[in-house]
Amino acid sequence: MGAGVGLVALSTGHPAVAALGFAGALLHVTNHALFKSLLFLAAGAVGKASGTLQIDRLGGLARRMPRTALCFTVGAAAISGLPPLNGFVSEFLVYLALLGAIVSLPVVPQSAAVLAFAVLACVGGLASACFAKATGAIFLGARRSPEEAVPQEVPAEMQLSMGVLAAACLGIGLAGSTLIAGLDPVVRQFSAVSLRETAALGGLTLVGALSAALVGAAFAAWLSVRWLLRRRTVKTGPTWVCGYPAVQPSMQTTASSFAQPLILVFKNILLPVRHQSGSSAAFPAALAVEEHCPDPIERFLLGPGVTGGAVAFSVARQAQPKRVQSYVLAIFITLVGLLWWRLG
Amino acid sequence: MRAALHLLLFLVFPPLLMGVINRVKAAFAGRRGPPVLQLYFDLWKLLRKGAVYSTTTTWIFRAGPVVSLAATLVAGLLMPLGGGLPAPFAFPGDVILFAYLLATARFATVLAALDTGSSFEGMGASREVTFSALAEPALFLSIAALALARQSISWTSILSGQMAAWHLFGPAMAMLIGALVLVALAENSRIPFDDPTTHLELTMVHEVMILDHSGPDLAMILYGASLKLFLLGAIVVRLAFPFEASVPGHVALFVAGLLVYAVVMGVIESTFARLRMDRIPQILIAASVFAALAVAVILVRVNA
Amino acid sequence: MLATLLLLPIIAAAVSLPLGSDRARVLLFRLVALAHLALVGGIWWRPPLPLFGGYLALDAPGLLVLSLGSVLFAGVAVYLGGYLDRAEQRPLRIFVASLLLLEGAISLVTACQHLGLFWVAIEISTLSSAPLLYFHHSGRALEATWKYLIVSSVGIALALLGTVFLAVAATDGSGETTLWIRDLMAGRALSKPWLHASFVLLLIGYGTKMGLAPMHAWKPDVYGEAPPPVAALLAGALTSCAFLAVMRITGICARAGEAPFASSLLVLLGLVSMGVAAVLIVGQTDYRRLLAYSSVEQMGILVFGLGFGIAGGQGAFLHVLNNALNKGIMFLTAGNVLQLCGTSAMASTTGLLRRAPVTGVLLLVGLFAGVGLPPFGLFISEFTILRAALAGGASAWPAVLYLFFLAVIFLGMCAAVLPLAQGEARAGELPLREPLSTTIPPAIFAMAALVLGVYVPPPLARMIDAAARQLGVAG
Amino acid sequence: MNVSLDLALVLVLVLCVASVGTSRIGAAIRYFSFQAAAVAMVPLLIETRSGEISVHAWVLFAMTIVLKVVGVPYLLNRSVREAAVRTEVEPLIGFGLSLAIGGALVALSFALARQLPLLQKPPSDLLIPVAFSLLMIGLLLIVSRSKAVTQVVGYLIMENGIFLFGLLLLETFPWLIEMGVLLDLFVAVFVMGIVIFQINREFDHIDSHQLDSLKD
Repeated sequence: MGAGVGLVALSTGHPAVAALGFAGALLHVTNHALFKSLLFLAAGAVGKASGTLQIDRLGGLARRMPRTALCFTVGAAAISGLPPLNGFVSEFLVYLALLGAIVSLPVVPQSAAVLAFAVLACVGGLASACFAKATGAIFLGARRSPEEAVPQEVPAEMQLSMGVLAAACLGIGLAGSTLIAGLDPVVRQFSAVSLRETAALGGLTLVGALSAALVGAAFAAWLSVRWLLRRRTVKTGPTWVCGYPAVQPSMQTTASSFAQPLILVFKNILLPVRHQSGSSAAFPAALAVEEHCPDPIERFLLGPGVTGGAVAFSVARQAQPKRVQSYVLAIFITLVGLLWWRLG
Repeated sequence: MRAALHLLLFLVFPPLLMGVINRVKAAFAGRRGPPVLQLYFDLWKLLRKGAVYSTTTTWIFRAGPVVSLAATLVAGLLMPLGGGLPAPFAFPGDVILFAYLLATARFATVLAALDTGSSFEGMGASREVTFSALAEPALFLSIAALALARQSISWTSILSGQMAAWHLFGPAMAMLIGALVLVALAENSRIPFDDPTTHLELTMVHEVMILDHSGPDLAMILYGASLKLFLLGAIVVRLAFPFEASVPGHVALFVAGLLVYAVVMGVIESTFARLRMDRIPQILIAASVFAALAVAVILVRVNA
Repeated sequence: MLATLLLLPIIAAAVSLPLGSDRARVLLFRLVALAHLALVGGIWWRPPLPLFGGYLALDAPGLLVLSLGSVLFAGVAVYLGGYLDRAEQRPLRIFVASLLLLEGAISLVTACQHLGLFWVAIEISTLSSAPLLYFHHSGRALEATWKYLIVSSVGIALALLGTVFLAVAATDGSGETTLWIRDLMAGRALSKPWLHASFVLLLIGYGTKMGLAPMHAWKPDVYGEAPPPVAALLAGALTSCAFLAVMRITGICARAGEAPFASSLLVLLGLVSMGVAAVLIVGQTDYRRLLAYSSVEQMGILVFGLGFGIAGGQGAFLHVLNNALNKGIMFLTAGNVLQLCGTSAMASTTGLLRRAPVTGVLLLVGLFAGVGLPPFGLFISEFTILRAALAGGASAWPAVLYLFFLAVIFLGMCAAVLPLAQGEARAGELPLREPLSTTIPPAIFAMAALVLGVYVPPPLARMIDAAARQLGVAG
Repeated sequence: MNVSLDLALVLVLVLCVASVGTSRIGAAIRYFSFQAAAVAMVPLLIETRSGEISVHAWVLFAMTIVLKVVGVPYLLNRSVREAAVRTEVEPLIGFGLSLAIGGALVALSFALARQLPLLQKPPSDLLIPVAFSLLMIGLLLIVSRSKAVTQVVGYLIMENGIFLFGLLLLETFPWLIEMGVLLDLFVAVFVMGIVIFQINREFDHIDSHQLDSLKD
């Protein structure tokens, strides 16, 4: 989206907006590399420790694997573009480009920029929803899997690699204006204006500062709570579920139930597939409902397109001439055709 | 000096709003209702209490309220209060940082809710996430409209200074305020979208997420919620009352505006009932449409 | 130097006929092929003098096609020993003689500076390649030979007519005409309608020899039935000679100021060939027919490249070299596959990587080179042609179609060849013995393809530029 | 206006159209040999600027007579006799239709010829159109006949057309090329003869209609 805004701005002669767009796009590529690999490493760690990658059979891993949980949460927050981390910085640049486009570009790209702006916001919300679900279902709550597979924390070197990536995410988040020095030479190749003249300079420095402020404030609040509770009694007990006594892990919100309201909202885009079995009697002996959302693009667009193409090709192959007369006929027709077309 | 006044007003005033709203609802219900300063007493009481943590929770549960309060506080640093008090930090693009800080706060609260492992908190979290995903476009479209109208992308320059916007974009401003009010109601989980007073698990959204918090954590959450209400209110108030005045005049105007805002909020809460869960997305999409229309009108005006 | 180069194979063909044993004939063929390669090496080092009153002289394009031809012949010569040992024993008298005659004819084609003589040389090469197809004496081979003969003769006849038309186009006021490439390229006044007609006829005639669609139908039959080393020669060397012909007439058209006319036809036929190849490659079941369609596609790319002036010409010349190497790899490997597993139907042969590791690897290298993946030379040439198409062409549609067809062919080829190499070997199939002599030549070709992909040696680059300039309008 | 030349050309055209119409292979071969004879006459009838017929023309005349009028038909008849094939021909498209298409092709040839103006006057206005129609009908024969021999006849008729075109450049062209044409023609027919002979040994008939086992 960033590159798109950049190109549109270049075509309408607004180098400043273009510089922002390309800077955002390029920085996001690096950031994406960081937090996506962090999330995958964490997923690998979870897979190694618990033996399965089925989200509905995980849960409560944070107790046994606190450091992996921390890294995964940092990764999740980064990918959702939340402030103290690097995801936000690059998305911030793209937003700046979009806002710049909204303010200064001619009317048609302007309205496109407004649409893009709203869509990016909605996507940001959905991304944080998706990764909140992932973090919650995997690491938080009580363990859903049977007792014997007790997950252990992964060995140190795995944690180290994840830690480094998480630190990098936070580092870029707080880096602020130093990023400009890195980005500027690259962006200069795209647009004449240097990043320093655009809004990015002021923006990035303050974003870095305020992210630092956020981390500082959070730390201060953490200390104050600890200080407040030092003389108070801190008890632990079962989760207060409005008094319901027999709480089992399976009663927790699973990943699919967490996503269910969202699927409802986007029902006619996602087109969820629902399998229901079991009798519909008043007290059915066994009832099973399973619902999942296969990727609609693949199901309706790519699938039929490819199979259709393959069938068409094989039909063409069968219809191929096999006798030598038809070979010569082909030459004859080409000859007459071309002569007629070019001479007639 | 003005920054100090800004911080003081921002830190002290918000709990009063909650008190006013509850007082208005009580008046509607024909009862005296809790004293206006009730929230201050609650906060003071909670801060001096101990805390009970569930066995299934981890450090994330403790970090939830802390991070959400910190994020809301930093967001406050970006928001100018009325015409007179510019925000301590203002830079092009702070509108984005403001919105995403609120998103961070929400993310932290949701994670804390999921950590408890109770199905109610999970349900509340999933609803909160769904509604906010739909509210964000409305908020961002309003920001776009304001940016377009005021040709700037920083809260301070949008909201303070000569607000000559009314006569130029009259209708658009009205729609903007409508959309922003709806967003504020959704974000602060007021009646039409969520019921802050209920304890019936099936209906709660925001309340259920903070079920398991206690002591200082609960205090932080309540204080954070009031701050958020105050911030969103500041935007609406400044748009609703765009009059010019001297600095003290602005401050007085702003405080009065907020009180009116709180009363209006209370009136809305007592005259509406909570909507069915599947109606809420429709209302939020309506809010986005309002904001989009506002943008369209402003686009025409700006380019005409 | 040039005379020895041309006469050597023809004399050897004559000598090989009365030779006693087949083994001696194969040895003779190997010696001649390697000597031919050495001679060509010498020529690269010191360009030869024109011969026979200018009728025979090596210019840049001729030398390029000659060198790729002799490289292929050398590779096939080394390969032939191992192949013939395991093929069922047949008298080799005619086979080796026509192989040598083919090599002589190809050398003659590349050296011709007179279009009439050029046509005769192409005719000889066609007739000398016919017996090679009929080596296995099976019903299917006979059918392939018959079809090849009929279609090629029709093509050659049209080419002759085109040459005559060109001569008529070149007659000036005084009734004098010429078919010297030198004169025609020197911007001689050519009558437009005759030139157009001659270009159409020559393009269709030599296009049939190249296997351009819609005249391509003989290729799958011929390459499917011919013994793989012969198919390698046909696909690598013979088609390149036909390409040389098309290149020369495009140059003449360009010099006569008819470049747009020529390029519109070239681009049309190029895209049609790639389209037909794309449609017919997907879902192909026989490995050698798959290679035939890949050859049709490569010819389409070559002609497509020619349609875009000098820049496209550079890409085309680099492509003709890469194509020859690539066809060498794939057909010789096909020969190994055929002999290891008895059939070229892909359904019944899987898991080659396990059972015959070297052949499996070569198969994969051939596939990736053929489909134009980066480290190999074909990528560079296809990329140059694409750049030329985007820069030169009036509209971007040809380039878009070009890319689309390349993508479809990529899908079709990989879907067909990958299971061949990677699938699990069926139980009980023990690893197969791969004689050295049949695996070294394709390996050498693969190395050459890799080198060309990474580094084009300066003399070769200069030669390609010189050749491509012939397609330009000026000087 | 060289009347005798035009006469010869018209004769060639008529014989060519007749060969399309015939159903018997023997007749087709005979028509071809007559046609070849007429074609052989043409180089003699073309008045060269110098008035008398050049040696080159005589050599050509002799070559054509020996090869095309005598040699090739003998070979083809031998193949037909050996294959003991039913003489009549079943074309892929009916005779009426092939004649109609033949006529259309001749018309097309005349139209195309009009597009190709010559700098100096050709020996006869008919030369180019007739040559074109020979070419087209030769191709038509190859495409529409199923018997291998008829296809070869079609190929030879096409070769005649090209020979006529070659005559346009009678004076200026080195005779090397004319020789090349005749030689190649002979070799081509010779090889095809062998192949036909092999075919009937392999398939006990020379109907190339059956040759369609190679497919994808």
